[in-house]
Order: sequence, then structure tokens, then C-alpha cells
Amino acid sequence: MSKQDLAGSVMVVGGGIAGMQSALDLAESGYYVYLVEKSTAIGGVMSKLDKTFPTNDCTM
Amino acid sequence: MDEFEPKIVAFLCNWCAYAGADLAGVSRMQYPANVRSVRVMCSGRVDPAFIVQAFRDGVDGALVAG
Amino acid sequence: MLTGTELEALEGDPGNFSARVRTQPRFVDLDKCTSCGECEKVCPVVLPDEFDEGLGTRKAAYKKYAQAIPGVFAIQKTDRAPCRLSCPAGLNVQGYVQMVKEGKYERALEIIMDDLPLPGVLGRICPHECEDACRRCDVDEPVSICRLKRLAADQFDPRQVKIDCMEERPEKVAIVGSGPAGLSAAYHLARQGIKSTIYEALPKAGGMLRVGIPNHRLPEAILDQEIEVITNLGVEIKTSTPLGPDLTVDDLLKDYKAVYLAVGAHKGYDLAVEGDDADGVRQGVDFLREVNLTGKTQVGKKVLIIGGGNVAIDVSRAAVRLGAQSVQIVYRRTRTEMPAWEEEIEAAEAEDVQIEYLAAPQEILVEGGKVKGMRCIRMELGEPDSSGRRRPVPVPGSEFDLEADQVVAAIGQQPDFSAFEGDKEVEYTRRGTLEADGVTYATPREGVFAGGDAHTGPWNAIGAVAAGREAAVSISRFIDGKDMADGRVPITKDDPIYRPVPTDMPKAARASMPELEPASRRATFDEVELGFEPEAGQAEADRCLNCSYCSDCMECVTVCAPGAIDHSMVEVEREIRVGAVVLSAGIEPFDPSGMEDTYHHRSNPNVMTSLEFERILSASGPTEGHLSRPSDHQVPKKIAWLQCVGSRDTNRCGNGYCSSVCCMYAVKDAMMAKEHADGELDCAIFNMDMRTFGKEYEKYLTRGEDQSGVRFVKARVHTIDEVRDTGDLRLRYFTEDGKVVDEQFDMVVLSVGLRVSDEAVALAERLGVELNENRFVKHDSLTPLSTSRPGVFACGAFNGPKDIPDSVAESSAAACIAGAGLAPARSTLTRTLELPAEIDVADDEPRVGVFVCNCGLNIGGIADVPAIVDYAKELDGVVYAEENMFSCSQDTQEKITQTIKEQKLNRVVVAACTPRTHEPLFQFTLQNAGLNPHLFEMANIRNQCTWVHSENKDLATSKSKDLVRMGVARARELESIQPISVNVDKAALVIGGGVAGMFAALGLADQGFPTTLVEKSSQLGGRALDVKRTHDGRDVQSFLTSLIERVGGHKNLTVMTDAEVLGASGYVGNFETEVKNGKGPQTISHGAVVVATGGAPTDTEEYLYGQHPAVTRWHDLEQDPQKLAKADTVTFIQCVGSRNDPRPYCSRICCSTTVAMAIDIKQNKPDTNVFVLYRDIRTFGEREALYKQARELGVIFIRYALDRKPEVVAAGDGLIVKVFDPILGAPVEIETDLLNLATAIEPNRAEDIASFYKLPLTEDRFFMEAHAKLRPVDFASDGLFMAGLAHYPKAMDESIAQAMAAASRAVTVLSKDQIQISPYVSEVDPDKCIGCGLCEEVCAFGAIHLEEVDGIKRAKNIQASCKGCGLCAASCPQEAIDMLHFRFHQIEAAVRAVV
Amino acid sequence: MTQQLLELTGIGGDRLHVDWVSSAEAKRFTEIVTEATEAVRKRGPLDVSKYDLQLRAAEMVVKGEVMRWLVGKQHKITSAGDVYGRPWKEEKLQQVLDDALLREYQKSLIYLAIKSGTTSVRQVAEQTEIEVLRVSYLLADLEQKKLVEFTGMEESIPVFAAL
Repeated sequence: MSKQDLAGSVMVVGGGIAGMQSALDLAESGYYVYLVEKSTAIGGVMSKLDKTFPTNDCTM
Repeated sequence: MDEFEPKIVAFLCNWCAYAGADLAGVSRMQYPANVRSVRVMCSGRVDPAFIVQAFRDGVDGALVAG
Repeated sequence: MLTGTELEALEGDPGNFSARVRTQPRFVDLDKCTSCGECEKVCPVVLPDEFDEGLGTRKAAYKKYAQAIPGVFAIQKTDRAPCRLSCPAGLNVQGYVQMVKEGKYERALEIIMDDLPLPGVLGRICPHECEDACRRCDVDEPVSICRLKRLAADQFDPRQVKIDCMEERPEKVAIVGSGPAGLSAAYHLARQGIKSTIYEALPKAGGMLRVGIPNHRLPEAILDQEIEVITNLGVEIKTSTPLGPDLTVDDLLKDYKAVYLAVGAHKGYDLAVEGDDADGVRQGVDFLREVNLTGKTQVGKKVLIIGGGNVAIDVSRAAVRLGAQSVQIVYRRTRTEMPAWEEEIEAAEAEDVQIEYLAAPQEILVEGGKVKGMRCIRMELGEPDSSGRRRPVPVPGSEFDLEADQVVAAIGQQPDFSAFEGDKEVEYTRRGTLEADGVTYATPREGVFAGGDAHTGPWNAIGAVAAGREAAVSISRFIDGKDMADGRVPITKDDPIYRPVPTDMPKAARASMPELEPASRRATFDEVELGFEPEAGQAEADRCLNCSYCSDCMECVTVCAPGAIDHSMVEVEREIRVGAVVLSAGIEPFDPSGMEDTYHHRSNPNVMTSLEFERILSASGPTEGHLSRPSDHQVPKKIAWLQCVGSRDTNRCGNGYCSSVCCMYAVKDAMMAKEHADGELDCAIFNMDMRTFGKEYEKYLTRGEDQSGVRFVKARVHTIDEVRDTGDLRLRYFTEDGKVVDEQFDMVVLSVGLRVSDEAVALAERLGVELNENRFVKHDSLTPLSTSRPGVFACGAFNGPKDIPDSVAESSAAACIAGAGLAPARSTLTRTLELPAEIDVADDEPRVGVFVCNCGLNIGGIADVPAIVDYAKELDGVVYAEENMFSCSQDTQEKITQTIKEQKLNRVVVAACTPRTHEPLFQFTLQNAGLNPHLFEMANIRNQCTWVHSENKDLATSKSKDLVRMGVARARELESIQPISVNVDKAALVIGGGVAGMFAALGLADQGFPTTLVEKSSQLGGRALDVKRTHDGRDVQSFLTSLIERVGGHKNLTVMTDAEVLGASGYVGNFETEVKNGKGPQTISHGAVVVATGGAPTDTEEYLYGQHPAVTRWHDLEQDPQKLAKADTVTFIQCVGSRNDPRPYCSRICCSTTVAMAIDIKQNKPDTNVFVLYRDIRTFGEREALYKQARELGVIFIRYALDRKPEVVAAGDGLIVKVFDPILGAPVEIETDLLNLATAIEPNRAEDIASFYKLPLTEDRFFMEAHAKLRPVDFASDGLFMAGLAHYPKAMDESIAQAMAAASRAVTVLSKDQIQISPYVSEVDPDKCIGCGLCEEVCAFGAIHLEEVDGIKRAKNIQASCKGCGLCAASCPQEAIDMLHFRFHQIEAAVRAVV
Repeated sequence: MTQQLLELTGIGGDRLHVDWVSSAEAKRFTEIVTEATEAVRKRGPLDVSKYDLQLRAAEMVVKGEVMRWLVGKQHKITSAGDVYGRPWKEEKLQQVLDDALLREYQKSLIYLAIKSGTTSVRQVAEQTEIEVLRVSYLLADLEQKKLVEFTGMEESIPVFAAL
């Protein structure tokens, strides 16, 4: 496939912690990223958590 | 009379002691509230002059933690 | 970032997909919203907050959570509510009901009067089809919508409502008829700036409203008042001015641009029976007209009324008031078919009106020309007719007579067109109504429009109002010469989407209307219905379910200062071209409501899911972090956690897998709960196995048990009973030794498992991605990220249950594999970020702004934040100070940016958490405001103050003040620093040639970066060489062979075996590593490093290992299949050297490996006795299936306790294993032929590598990542990454994912031409420097040295090597060296501010 | 070194704590803070006014070339050797350092005393609590460095002034 036929963009579906990490890495690596999230904000389930184990860090 | 509460200046290395102090916070470890920390990139930056200066300004103690 | 968006379809091939996405309208402009939250404040619609798991509430205008990104509000809105759709005039019912709820009557009227000028009138007499459509019927009874409209008009004079009108235009319009259609047309025309004159035949305006409805239902004053609303707009009403020969439509058209005919239907149908012309027979409409115009009419003593509509009822009730002795209605069908409203019929009955059903008049009995009675015939109901009602059929021979002296016909009306007799051009329909277009209401004659009952035949007032409004639109367009029909056909949706009716909505009775006592109604036309009291009405309005979420009240629009709200936004669908797709649809918590009988989750508020409990613990949650139980808000004393709810249970919930995270979060929540509790709190975790298999997790478990005193009970609870009255819960469970225990708890937390949502399943279906039986993405342990569809990758918990660090690693890996296919197209579509130009502040006096964060309750709950702010305001140089709830939230960031600009701040201090995590964020904020990022200082008042001094709030406050003072003092001295960037050597080095190392190397090489792979031994493969099969049965050795082939043949890969790393120097982007192999030492230049030095099972001295030939470890057991085949009994011992001193960690994969081997043995030779002696079986995730299979195959699992370890003694060729069986409660002896030990996995010695690159190790000598959750493969120093067993024991699929993650992270460095490095470096003042060279001697990084300039030696620093430690500066005898950002005077300022 | 200096000034060396804590050693950090606090608490409040001269002298010492040189060279001298290539034993270097520190401190004290207007050797000795002989000896050093000068005799007492 020639360079013109390759799209330099990636779609990441789901804006939880996994999606965010994928999107960030891809963007940092030089790809245009579409992060598609169904709700009004990213963050996913993790943002609902108060603290995370094992360091009891704040999730935000 | 209340117990004497000294004021102590602490020079904390950003990568070590300062991080350790942050972690102590994360773990909610309680310790005396006498220390006022100054963040430096390394304890090597702590010129003894700072310590002498601090004493001259009236702190009761100093802590350097790298 | 596309929020509110779903991927609908994906077409095309890998590298070039076309993705169709659909974005739901947000109704808020992302760029304009400043997240001030004013919209939320005024929004009347209160909904359960999903973010708080429904424990709290939110509005329809909402932000998902305080720190949400984008930090912009959204308005939730679905299709128009059924009440609104069913209203002929399309009134925004939900909107005004909500306004009434809020007591905002004026605003309610504004909403109503946007469509309807007569709120008080329709609030009394509207047939309210909306109430029939109301979805509250699904709960109890409809909302009393109509009467709420009246309440608004009762509480606020509609005449005082400001009505926006456009500029007056010269064109005038004539309206014939002042009924609801005419009035409505006049009103809406006036709002368009078009003045009209209404010609009314009767002496009073109002049409049927005036003459058709008696005062007891609609007092005249109300009508007068609301007609005034219209006349106040400049509409003229000419009463007693009928059309006729002297005033024809032609005449009107001469003076007026258009004419609207709305003469109504005022002519009653005759009874058409013999005697209907007798004295005493009259028309109902005539009867009512006279009563309404004059207040009286002739009424008989015995009145018979024929008909079943509202006119009949109105006549009957008027007759009662006018003194009739008996009033009887004769109706030919039954009450069910009666068109009059139910409440009217009931009111009539209450006023002693009799109703004769199923009777039709046959003849008026006349005596002396006067009525004396009526002969009726009994009817019965036959087949339905065209109206859908069953046709009444006379029953032959059933005639009967009723006595009467007055008979009133109320069997229907028709328009009276006698006024148009002179007008030839007026056209009529076959039904005898005016001919006009159904949408535009234009008659065939140009400039003439018609509407209301005259057009439709008798209908209702609200329909006439709607017709009037539509005619006004047409007339306005007609005058403008525009197409009248364009875009006006209403769009109807077959399957509207509404807010689901909440299943737990409590029933609430519809408010009853206060009325006049029936006894006092006679002889007076005083209004019967008295109207709601405001409180009752507001409560009634609160019953509204808000079917479309947003009520379109537009309150938000009025308060939104930046004008960000746009209710006209629509759903957008578009196609996006992408090269690859990464699915990270995630999971949702298991919903235990399907197991209500067991858990009582829905019925008892003190039974919560873990996620609900998590919200309770959260400072930003519904209780603001105060631990209290929902039923009575008491602080609980005993809380039980039940593990494996929705996991490891194929029988009841169908989820056989282990959710992997619940054990850890239960420990966390229990520990947190203890911390949150003011007093003693007993936390008990009921579990089968505690599965704390992640890095540092086992220590956490130990901490929970030893330090926090959490109880761990090995039991599955079989019943939970609710204790009546107290809301407590009684748990009954079997202990391991079979005892039944009853124990009572204040609260029960269900540790719910993870489950793939239905939406994610639907997504996979749409994309053609296969899922496995557990609904996770189907994949294979050797290609853990690929899905069944090429070019589509999956990661995170959608790919199998996993915790955050594993998800993060897998996500980076997915980025790696997605990027690998697109490497040639890298950077073709990316754009660079534009920042505002930097303002030079060097010569300006410091203007410091201080922002003090509450961090929810983390700071604000302990220190007195307002006092800190006040204190900061007084500090030297501070020109501005404020507090924030969450300084790090997107909206606050924007606010800070704004404040910097407004207050012209040139130094910023944020008092919040630690600069180690949050400084970059705030520095970016400064950059956005045009400030150099280094003009920023943080005061760490959380991690180093409120969190550690929470027991003394005063001290915490005073220390915070000190820290702020120091921060401000330092900030005043800060200066701008320009960034330093270095070129990147776009090559990589991978240390370690196991599976992790090879995958990392391939990940890098596939993305086009030359990579050197260094392996210590002579062979690639590492630990995988020992492994036959993966847990899911894949053949490892053939996989390994092809992997090694690929590595060897890759054009971007150089493999060095028998190679040793001798030393390294450099920094991110520019490393130099010295490696020695058979060819001698050589130096490799590279920009990034992946460390994958591996690990290995340890030897042990326990259990006769190394002393007896029958004792093996790990895969050694499988090396001699014949020996294995001969064995009658095989025993495994788990946790040999793990989860104990000196290795207090869990080796993670031993349980799965042992169980897989046990299955193999049983499958090969089923009669072999296989025993597994274990402490907790940790077959996490989908590996749980193995455990289940092993038990089904008859493998015997015996738990042993750490203080009762098994004992092994030699017995000839075999062994005897003694262990205490807790289930039998007795020691057992197992005679075994073979004993296999799951010894601990240790990292390979890598201290030298660690020291070369200055990498930190954990206490257990694994490499330490930068952040346990969020940066699982990064080292704290840039450009250095890790993967595989060197990080922590893990399975092959996990190693592969992690290796690719490390590659991905390394690519983020290598893909750049230049990277920015920390500009906090040394600076030499060449004038002060005397060239003594002391600095060169003290510098450990070779970052400063002497250089000859103009014949004299002077110190010179090498910025890229400089770590900013400052030793040179502290040592320089001449004080010629200073550190940027940590200058002498900057530190001194902070030090001097300590006291 | 700084601790010794503080001891010399009389405020007490244990008012300064120096320790190492890694980023993972949160517990250790709290212990160190607690120890330091307790030690300082035991010392009681510091009345700076009593030690003004001493602390200013200390400041001179730490900013002075001599100590910076000695400390800066410490590693090299013990590992690689001095200018003559002789590696020093740690104890020996420590002795040199201690001596130098004392000397530098006393010199600073004397200098500051003279600068503040004290003129005679005896007075300086009283004020700085250093033996007269030692004062004379160090004064010669200071003279050499051109920090003080001998301005003459007043009533047979040599008088010095700070430069």
C-alpha cells in the first residue's frame, strides 16, 4: 500500500483510562487521533473511583 | 504552658525526599507539623549559606533530606 | 475528541477505513462555555446523577463530574415530550410545568404565551389531550397540566408579561371573528409587527369563549383580562360589526392586505324530530349565548337536554343555576362514549343533573304548542361507526316518555355563513365549512385565510388557537411574498426516545382541585374550581417525569453570559477516514438487581455496590466523603464486603470469570472506610480467595490486615436477611470448617464484578468484531490486542477483566500495534499546538496571583481555605487571591487563564497538591495566558500538609499559610526561562532477548526505528524456552521459533547475543551505551531504552527440593513425560517462597500454571490423583475457567495456612506430604509420587543496568515504574522504559502487551525530531568565574567543565547533561554559578519566608 | 560540616538534621521529621539575637573559599589523591577539615568583632570567647589576607580595623 493510501489517523473508541492512554500515545507518536466517547466527558469508570490501590492516589 | 513547637525549615530533594513526603501524604501518615519544606532539585543545591541564613532569620531547626 | 459520539459503522480496509460516527447534540458550544455552571443552577430538571451511581442528583444541564474533560456543560435532551406532541398548539408543556414547579410563574407564562395568548382561559377550559398522553400514567395518574397553566396565570397577571414584538409594519390585516382563532391570529400577527382589526358580530369579544362557556367555568373577567393582552399589542376589536351586505370580504380586501375568516360554528343542529318547533324547544348554543351575554334566559322547571358533549353539560349546569327544578340529560350512548369531559360530567352529577344514557328523542310531546315532554327510545350499542365509537341502535318497542317543560338541543353545531351571502368568492367544503389549505390555511382566494371551527367544524379552543397562529405565519409570509408552505409539514417520529420511567419512582397522588361546595353553587355563576394553592401546584408540577430530560424552558439561555447555549443543535453524522481503530469500550459494574432475592440491593439502601460505596467515600460524591449509611445517615460501626458478586459464578449471574480487581478494591475501600470513620469501624471482607496478585498488591493486603485491622473471612455468605426497623443486615455464612455463623452488620457492600456493557456488545456487532462467551473481545494470548477484524484492535477491560495499570499498558500496546501499520503515514495529519505569544514580564513589578485549592474536602475539609485566601491577599506582591473547589479542573484552568489576563498577573502561585504531579498542568495554563511557564510556583498544602496533619486542623491551616507565604516569596523572585530542546537519535536499544524484549524490539522496528537487541545469553527466548503452552493452550515453542525468525530477519533490528552492557551515559534522545559481545566492546547510540532483563523461578530449600528426585519446580515436572505418566499421585505446593519473607509479593502466574498442568495430567491420565496445596487460588480474569475445569476433572485443592505449612518427608521413591485440611478440620497425609513446587519468581539481577541508567528498584528488586497506575512501563527518567518479568511476574500475554506498550512509549520519544528537556540547569557567570574547576570536580554527570575562552579558562555547562542538582552552584567559591529556577535569591526568598 | 559549624556557634549542631530518604520511603520520611522535630524541641526556642555575631561568622565561613574548596575537593582527595597524587585517608582529611573549619570560623568571628568596632585583641578575645593568643595568631592571618589592618597602638594596646 502506498503512502497516499494510508491514513495517518486512528480512531479510539471509548474515553476511559484505556482509550485515553491509547489516544495519547498515538498522538505523541505522530498520528491524528479521533477519541470517540459516548458520554459528555472522558474519564470512564476510573473517574468515579475515589482512590486507587495500592498507593491510594487520588484518581484525578 | 503548651509544648514548644519549633519551626523547622526542610530542604527536600525533588526526586527523593520531596517525593517521599508526597507519598507520606498519599498514605495519610501523620507527623509533626513543624516542618516547612523548600523544594530543591537535589540536596546538592543546598548551600550551607541557606541554612545559616535560616537560623539568622529565626528558625529553630533545619532539615536537609536528599 | 468527539464526545456524545458513537461509532456507527466501519468500512474499508486496514490502513484506510471509513468510519461513520454520529454525534448527539450537546446544546452547549464547546468553545464558548466557560463552565461557570449558571445554567445548572437555573435548570429546573432534577435527575438522578449516574456519576454518583444514582445516589445524588444532577440537572438536565450538567457536567459529568467536576474535573470532567471537556470541562464544558452539556444539556441532556431527547425527543419532544408526549405532552408537547399531543398538544394541538404544540405548547412547551414540560417547560412551563417545570417553571411552575420552581414558582417562576412569569417565566411559565412567557413559555405558554409564546404560543398561546390566553393562558388563564385555556388553563380552565382546555380539553388537555396532553394529560392523556402524560407518561406519569405509567406510575400513577397524569400530571394536572391544564390546571398548572391556570395557576401560573392566577399567580402572575398575563397582562404584565412582556411580549416581544417585531417592528411595526405598514400592512394591516382584517380578522373576522374574535374567538380563539381570531384572537390568536391577531396576537401572533402583532408579534410579527402586523397590526390587525378584528370584526366581531356580537356585542362582546371572545367568540365561543364568551358565549359558549358559562361563567362558572370561565369567569368573564378572566376572558376580558386576557383579551386585553391582545389589545394591548395594538389590536383593534370592532364589536357588533357583523359581515353582511354592507361589509363584505371584498370591502375588507380594499383596506387590508389580508383577511382572516374565523367566524366559528355558532349554529346548533336541529333535533329533526316531530315537535321540535314547539315552544320550549331551543338550541343549546343559543341558550348559552343568551346566558353569557345577559346573565339570564328563560329556563323551564323540568329541563331535558339532548346530547353528550360539553355544550349539553354546560346547559345543564347553567339551568341548575338559573333555577330549574330538575335537569336531565338524554344521551344515546353510554358514559364511556360521552364526549364531554369526565370532570364536567362529575361536576354536573354533583349538582344533581340526571343523565339518561342509551336514549334518543323520538318526538317532542307538545300540548298547546308548548312542550310537555319527550318520547324517547332505548338504544343499544352496535358495530363501531366512522368515529370509532359503537353505533347506537334503537331497541324496537322500547319507547318511553319523559316529562319536561323545556327541551334543549345540544347535538352539535355548524358554522353560520349567512354573513357571507353577498360574497361569491367564498368557497365551502362539502361538510359546510370554509375551504382552506390544511397547512397554510389559505383559502382559494388570494389574501383570504380561514381557520377555527369555521374551517374545521366544531373542535376545541386550543385547536383554534393553533390554527390562528398558523394562519398568522401564513399571512406574514404572504405579505412578504414568501412561500407559505415551505418547511411547515410537521415531522413526526414513529419511535420517540424518552427518559425511561424510573422503576423505583414513588407513587404520588394527583393534586385535587379545591372547588365550591355543590350546595353553594345553585343560583350563582361563581367559578366552581378555585385554583391550586401555589404549594400544592408546585408539588403537582414536581410529579412531572421530564420525559425529554431538558424541558426547553430556556432559563439556561437567559443566564448564559458567554452565549454558549444553542438549543437548535442537531445530531450530526459524518464519515472519518482513519487508518486503524482501537476499541477501548471498557466495562461497567455488574448490576446485582437481578439477584435481588439474595442481595436486597434495590430494597435495602444499606446494601450498596462497591461503586456506590466508592462514591460515598469520595469527597466530590453525594455525601462529600462523609461515611454514613443511606437509610438513616448514621455512621456505620460494622460493614461487610461480599466478594465475587457477579463473578466466578456461572450458576446465578452467568459470569464465570474472575473480575480481577474486586479483591483489591475491597481492601482499599475497607481501609478507606476505616480512615473515614470517626470511631471504631469493623470491616469484614467475605471471600473465597483473596486475589492480590499485582505489583505491590500483596503488601497492600497485608497492610489492610495488619495495620488497618480489616477482617478477612473465608466464607461465601449464603443468606442476607434484613433486620426490620433498624435497616441492619443479618448475614448467615458457613465458616471453612462448616460452622454456621450469624452476624449482623450496619451496611453491606457488594463487590460487584466487571461486565461488558450491552452498548459495547452492540458496538462490536456493528463493527464485526467477535466476542467470546464472556462478552469480552475474542483474542488469543499470543496476539493479545488483535480482534477478529484486521486493523481493529482492542485493549483495556473490554479485552478481558483487568486493573488500571494492566489496562494502561495494554492501551499503549494497542497504540503500538495500531501505529505499526501506519508508520509511513506518521505525521501526515497532525497539527501543532498554537500558544499565545509570551509576554515579557522581566521589568515589571511582581503581580502575584494566588489560587488556593480546596481539592474537594482533601484540603478544604481540614484547613480553613477562606482564611488562607484572606491571608494570601495581604502578602507582599499579591494582587489577587481566590479559592477553587478543584484548581485542576478544566473549568478552573480556564478561569485562571482569564484571571491572569484580567488582573495582569505575572507570577502565579497555586496552593494545592504536589508540583510533582500538577506543576506541568498549571504551567500550561500560564502559557495559555501568555506567561512563561516558569513564573509559577506551587505551595504543597495537601500532600505535605492537610493530608498529614488532618488531626490538627489549626496547625494545618497555619502551616498552609506559611507554605503559601514561602511560595509567594519565591514566586516574586521567579523569572522567565526559555525552553531547551535536544535532537533525538531515532534509534532504540532493548536490553533482554526474552519474549518481552523481542516484542519491544519488534514494536520499535516495525514503526521504522533501528533497534539493537542485546541478550546476555547465547540464545533468544528467555523464560519462554521452558514453557510448552500458554494458559489458553497455544503452543509456545513453535510461536517462539517464528518470533525469533522474525526478529533475526527484520531489517531494522540488530541482535547481539552473548552481549553484556558495560556502561551507559546520556539522556533522553541521546544515550550512549557500551556493549561487549564476542566482537569486543562497542558503543551504541540511541534515543530510548527498553529494559526487559527478565526474571526466573527461584530455587528453594523447602520441601526437599534438590534433595529428593521426586521434587521438581515449575515446568521441570513436564520435562519427563514418562515419569509423569507413571505417577499415581502428583502434588503441587503453591506460594513456595512467595507471599512470605523475604519475598512478600505474589508471583502472580503460579496458580494458573499449576492448574493448567494439573488439568493436563488429569486429561492424559484421569485416574491420577492430583492435589494442589494452596493459600489462595489466584486464577484471575478469564483464567478462572481453568480452576473450574480442574475441579470438575477431580483435582483436589487443599488450602493451607502460613502458620501451618505442609510438611514433606521422603518415603522411598515417593514422598509423604502432611497438611492440615481446614475443611476436614484434620491433618491429612498424601502419599505422592511427584511433588512440584511453585517457587517464587524473582527478577534477574540487574543492579548494574540500574546503576548505569540510574533506574530505581523496588524493595523486591523489580524495576520501579514512574507511576503505579498511570505510567506502568515508564521509568521516572525520560526515555527509559521497562517490560516483562523485570517489572513484575506476569504471563506471556501480559509480557507481550507490556513489551509493546514499552515500545509505544519509546516511539513517543523517537518519533520526534527534537524533545524539550528540563531547563532547570546551571548557569555560569563568566565574569565571576575564575576558572578554578571545582565545579567540574563536584559534578557527577560531567555536565560542567572548563573551557578556554580568549586564553583564560572558564566553566561551561552542558545543558542536556545537566540534571539540575545544583551541587556546582552550592560549591562554587566565587558564587559564579547559579541554577535556573532555583537561583540563590529564589531559594533564599523562600527560606527567609519560613518565619 | 555545617553541623559542626552550628555546634561552634553554640546554637547546637543537632538543630540541623541531614538524612537520606528515597521517593518510596514515606515512612522513613515521617520518622526523620519526627526525630528532627523532637531534637529541636528538646533544644528549645532559638534566640537569634544571642547568636547574631556567631551566625554571621558562620555565614562568612560557608560562603568563603577555603571551606568550599576543601569540601569540594573532598572526594577527589580521598579517592584520586591530592596534587601530589597521594590519596588521603578519610580520617586525616576529616581532621584537616575540622581544623580548617574551626580556624575559618574563628577568623570570621574576629573579623566581624573588629568590624563592629571592637579594636583591641583583648576585647576581641572577650567578645569572641577565643584565647588571646589564638586571636593574635589568627589576626596575623587576617592581616595577611588584607581583611584587617593594624592601625596603631592606643595606650600600648594594638588596635585593629576591618578593611
